[in-house]
Amino acid sequence: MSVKTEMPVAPAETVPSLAMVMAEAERRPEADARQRLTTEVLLSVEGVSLSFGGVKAISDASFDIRKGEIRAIIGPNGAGKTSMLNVINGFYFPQQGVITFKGEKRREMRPYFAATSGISRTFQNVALFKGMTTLDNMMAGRTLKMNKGLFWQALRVGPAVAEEIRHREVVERLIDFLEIQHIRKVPVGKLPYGLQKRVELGRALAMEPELLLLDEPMAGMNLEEKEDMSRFVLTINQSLGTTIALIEHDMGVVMDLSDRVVVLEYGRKIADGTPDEVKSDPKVIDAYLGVSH
Amino acid sequence: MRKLLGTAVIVGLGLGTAAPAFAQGEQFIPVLSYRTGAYAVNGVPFANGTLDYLALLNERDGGINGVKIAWEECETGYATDKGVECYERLKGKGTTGAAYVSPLSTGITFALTEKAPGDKIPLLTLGYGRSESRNGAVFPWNFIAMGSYWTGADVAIQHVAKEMGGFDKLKGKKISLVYHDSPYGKEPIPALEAFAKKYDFTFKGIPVTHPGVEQKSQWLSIRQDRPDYVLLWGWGVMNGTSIKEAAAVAYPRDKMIGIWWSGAEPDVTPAGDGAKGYKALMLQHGPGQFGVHAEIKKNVLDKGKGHAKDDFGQVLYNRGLINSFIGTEAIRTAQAKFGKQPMTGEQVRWGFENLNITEARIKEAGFEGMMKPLKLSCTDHQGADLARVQQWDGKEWKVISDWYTADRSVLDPLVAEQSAKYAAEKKITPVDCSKAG
Amino acid sequence: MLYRETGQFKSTYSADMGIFPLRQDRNALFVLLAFAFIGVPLLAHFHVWPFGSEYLLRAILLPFLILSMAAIGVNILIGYCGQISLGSGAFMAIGAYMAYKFGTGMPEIGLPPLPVLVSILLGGVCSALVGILFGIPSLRIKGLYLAVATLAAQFFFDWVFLRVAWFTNYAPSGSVSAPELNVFGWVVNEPLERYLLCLTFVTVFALIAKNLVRGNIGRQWMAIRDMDIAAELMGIRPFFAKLSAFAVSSFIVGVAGALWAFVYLGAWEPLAFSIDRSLQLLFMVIIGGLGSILGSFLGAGFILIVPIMLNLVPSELGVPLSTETISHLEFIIFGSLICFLLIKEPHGFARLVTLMKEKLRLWPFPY
Amino acid sequence: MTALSIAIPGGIGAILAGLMFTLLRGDRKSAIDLAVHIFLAVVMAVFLAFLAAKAIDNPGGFLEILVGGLLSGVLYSLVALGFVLIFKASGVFNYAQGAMVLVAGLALVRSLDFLTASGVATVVAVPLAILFSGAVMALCAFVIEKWVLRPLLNQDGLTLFMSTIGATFVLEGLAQMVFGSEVYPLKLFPTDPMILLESVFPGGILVNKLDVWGGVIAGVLVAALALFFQYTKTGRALRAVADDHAAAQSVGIPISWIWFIVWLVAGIVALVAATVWGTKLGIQFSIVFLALKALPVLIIGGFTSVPGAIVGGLIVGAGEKLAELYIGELIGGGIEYWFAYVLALAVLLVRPQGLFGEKIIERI
Repeated sequence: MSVKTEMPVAPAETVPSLAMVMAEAERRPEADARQRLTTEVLLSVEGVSLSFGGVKAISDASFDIRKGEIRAIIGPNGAGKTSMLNVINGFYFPQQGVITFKGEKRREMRPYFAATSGISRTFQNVALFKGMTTLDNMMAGRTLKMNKGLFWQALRVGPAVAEEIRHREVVERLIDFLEIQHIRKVPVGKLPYGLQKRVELGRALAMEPELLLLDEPMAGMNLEEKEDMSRFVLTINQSLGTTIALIEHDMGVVMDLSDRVVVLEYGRKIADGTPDEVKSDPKVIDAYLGVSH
Repeated sequence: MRKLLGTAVIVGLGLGTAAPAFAQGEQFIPVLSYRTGAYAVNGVPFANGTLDYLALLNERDGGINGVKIAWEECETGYATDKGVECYERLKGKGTTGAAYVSPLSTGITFALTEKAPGDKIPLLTLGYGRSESRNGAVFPWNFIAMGSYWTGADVAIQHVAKEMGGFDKLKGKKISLVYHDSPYGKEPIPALEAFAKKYDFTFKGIPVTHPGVEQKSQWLSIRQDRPDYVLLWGWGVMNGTSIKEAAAVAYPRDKMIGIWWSGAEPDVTPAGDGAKGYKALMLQHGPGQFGVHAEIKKNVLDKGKGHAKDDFGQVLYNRGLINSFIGTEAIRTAQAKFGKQPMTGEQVRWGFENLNITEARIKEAGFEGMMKPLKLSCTDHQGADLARVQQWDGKEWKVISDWYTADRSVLDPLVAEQSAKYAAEKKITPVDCSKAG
Repeated sequence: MLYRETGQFKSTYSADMGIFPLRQDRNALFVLLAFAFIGVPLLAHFHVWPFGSEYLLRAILLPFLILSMAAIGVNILIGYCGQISLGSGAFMAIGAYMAYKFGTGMPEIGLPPLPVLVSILLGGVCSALVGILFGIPSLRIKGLYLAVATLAAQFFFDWVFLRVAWFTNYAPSGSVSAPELNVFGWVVNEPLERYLLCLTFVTVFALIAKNLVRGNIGRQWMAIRDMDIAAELMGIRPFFAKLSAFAVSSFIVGVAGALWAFVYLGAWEPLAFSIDRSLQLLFMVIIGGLGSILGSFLGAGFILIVPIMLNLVPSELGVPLSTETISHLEFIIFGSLICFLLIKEPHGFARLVTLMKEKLRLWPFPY
Repeated sequence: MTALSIAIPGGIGAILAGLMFTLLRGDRKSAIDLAVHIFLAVVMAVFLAFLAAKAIDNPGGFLEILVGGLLSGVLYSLVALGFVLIFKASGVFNYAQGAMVLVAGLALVRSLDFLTASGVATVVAVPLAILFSGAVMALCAFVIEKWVLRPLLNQDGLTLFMSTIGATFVLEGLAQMVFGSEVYPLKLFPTDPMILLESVFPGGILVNKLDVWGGVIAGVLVAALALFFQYTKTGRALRAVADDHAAAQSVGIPISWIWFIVWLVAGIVALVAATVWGTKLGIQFSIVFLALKALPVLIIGGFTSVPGAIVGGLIVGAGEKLAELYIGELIGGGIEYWFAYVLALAVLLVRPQGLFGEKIIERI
């Protein structure tokens, strides 16, 4: 075969490192929350505007996400939250604005570039690979880290098998962490919603992202499931140091989890700050309760 | 994978349990035909003729010299792979296997040419197939009896020349060939190109894609080009469509000459009046009812055992009769040497190679008026170069020419060249015909 | 009771990642392969019914094996990567004609005739290259639009092989015949030898296909199939995943085409690889089961054998029907069967097998 | 060639290349897209410039081919229309449309033969035969809706497509078994040629009367369909179903009835196509191959657009005839076999939803 994969080569040690950290995380879920916070900006969007035809989805929005924090994006329905995530990981191209990720300025993101530079995400309406098993879904998240060519895969000897097993180990760790061992070989299309959300989180984690975008991870869950999911989110943030941007409607969850909150309404930013600041901002209250003048 | 095996076994069972119930000592002849699809209009009458003559031999004479004939029809749909499947299915049946095979498709003929030597089954390709297979030294198993496409091309040019008043008049003229874009339609091209060089006329090939119902642009181009003559190498529905389109662009039909596969009733009737004046070659015979038809009517049709309907006595029905006649005569010839029993394919091949159908025999079998004597040999698997031209007058075919004999001085080198090329490609050592017996 | 997974523990990931994690499945495969490679030849050699007849080998097993292989190729593209193609026939044709060119040599560029095995594989390589080229539109066109767009490849190559005389070594009729099948000095001629050659090819390619689809690239294909946008955001490049599927698929289909021409037909013309062949292959993978290697075999078996059986049965049973009626009935029954199967099990035979296995696993207890 | 015949095409080509290019710049594209588009723009421009040169060389001949091509394109549209109706209303890509033309045609011609043979006057026989074949099409629509589509509701497009291929086999087999498998001539319209503008161009421009009739009939058919969709209750319900099955169902539109109706309408369109094509070719099995000719027409026009089917047909008809006669000459002929498909592919590369299709916005 003349086709060769051109996967970027992952340094060998990153692979076990995640596994080790995950093991750590399970032992020591309560880390010092304040220590991880820095002022280093991981990603910033400046003056981003996005429209479809004549409809403005986002207009001139700017905010940043600092390394290590949990950043919540909230707002009423149709405020442009999901569109913002789509801009950040390159699915939509904004008409105006600049996106800076890890110090690199770009007019627009490209999905593949976003993925390789360490952004991964989950989706509002679960976007799993429905015909594949849980294991395969999560293994698909490892694609960027696998680099054996078609030839070795076709023969499935030596290097390809070794690689497969190495990554399988990592994924198995994640499966243990997310407590989904029992559905390892079930096609995800057959799973209940709550579990699908969890698998999707696992798939995003398998990419070992620096920035994890979570689009309504707790939508449609009962209290118990929400608690589980919150636990996972915190553990990921604290033990792995993964920066998280989160869209969520449950204010209780947002206030408990996030370090800073940005509020959007009709595509505009109306507030930005710590949960407490935002909570007391009259504009936010108006946006949520409706303006009563 | 397990299911697969199961299926295979079931198929096997199906084949085996219904093992052929042929009585001892029958001569088996497979009939590859097509009664459905785009080519059925021509396939049906030919198949009917083929079958009715075999039935006649059984009903009247109890077979060939007392050896009953058994046959089975297999629908190929004019498709090569189905043809090969039919061949594989039928080749081993009967007491001695298939006596000979007539694929009635140039494509299937090409595929079977590769298989026949291994299976030792002769191919009878009456007026179609590989033109170079006339050379029996290289193609010992192919019998392209009575004529090849090259013969047809030659006769067509001769007729054009005659209508124009001599070969010298061909100089500078335009002759176009509207052909079925397949091995069948392409066969005459090298011959026509050779003639174009020899007589200095402009030759242009205009392909028509299978199945040939869309010919508007071909005929628009003919209208703009205004060739002096158009030769037609069509089959199935393509023929009728060509004639209709010619009428639609007002190209004179009497300047069109079809090969003998484009000159039957189903080709002209759909065009109605538009076909009036259209000419076509005759593979020696035309339509009409002769001695053999009376026999078939008496012994087969009246007993309700025949297939013929309106096509009784039509061009392609008659060709089917001739096809079976030549095939069974080869078996008869073989029986004369090997004894009155079912012949193997190898013996039938000998029969073909030593076939000599004389005037007397033709008369006796009731084919007088349909064909001329035919003698095949190791060097010549074609045996005849004769053809006439007929014209459709709106109601029936009228013979409008004398017998033409193809000019072998042009064709033989082509045969030699192409068969040598084939032999080289296939690493075949040509049979030494002086030693063949 | 024989079909149980209890007690089969896996202590390594590689054991868990085997093609058939269950011992019973594995054994069944070995038995089947042993039968196909050793049993059939022995039975045929001793003329044990029904393997004694050439018909079974030449007219059923041979096309079955070759078309199964082509179906595997098509399944990779449609079933695994979700890119509907109606141009598989063209890729078979490219494999066949290029193998023919390599096998008979290209004096224009000073290339001598190559050994037949090399030619067949090179035919597949050419097919893969063209596959990549015609895969490019798939980056932009999706679903049924893509399906019809692939017809462009089908019709274009039908025409190319009719019109460009170079591909047919300037044969006047445009029909070409395969060179001698000489595999490392072994001249493949007898039906049994042809069968073994094809069987080897099919086994090797089925294994390769299976390896690919359960590996990283297979996951990329399926990810593209199930949710192409999400896949892209996961770092799976549609460009690479789709084109590699086109390449691998066309390669396998091309090799199958070369075998179809060289081993089954012997002599062929472009009509042997027409749109009908493409539709036939599409039927095979859909009836057999999209996204299943096993399904490719089942589908090929069904689509190939049912019409032959329908055609055979009346004459073998002595039902007095005319060839015409049989042929029409064949159409009607075949079409109805297809509709029936699609309605009863839209996921094909492969799903039925899975369901059967699940039942068997629980047997004799229903739950 | 004169200087003029080089300059004018050159100019046209340059303008077209620029036009194509600006057309493509509106949307954001990757580098591959850009390369493909430049390539297409250049090829298109060269092709059109070449045609312009030919047109200048021999205007009469060019016009004749163009008119012939456009008119034969209308005949493709007649078949494509049926596809569009069904795809619009039920999302089914109906491969059986060609077979439906065959069934309608066979029913028509056989009943007509039967009636005339039993002494019924033509004036009476033709409407009777049309009624009969309409009834046959209704039966087809009923059976397909009930036994194929309804059980397959909610399956994906590919499965539905395959099921219509299955239906194609059944229809082909049944129709030929019931009505016969020969070529049956049909003569409803005049087929003789007429020469136009003989005073302007040497030899005049040959137009076949049947093609003109085809054009008129297609026009009437499209007008009738437009009226039906616009002004009847069923027509409005059809449009609602086409927009959104579930929503239409929720406001009480009976979906299976609507599907039956739409298949029936497609059947009638097939019957109309059969009258024209049958007069041209005779009613015969090969009519089913028309389905393959209609596919590129659909792609170019867009699967869901009735005007698209007509414009697509015109583009395909004119394009392939011009290509065949002018370019086919240079590279061996027969290129109309694939030209329409390659053209369709090129259109899709620029507009993945066809010329008149609705733009697809991807969401996640």
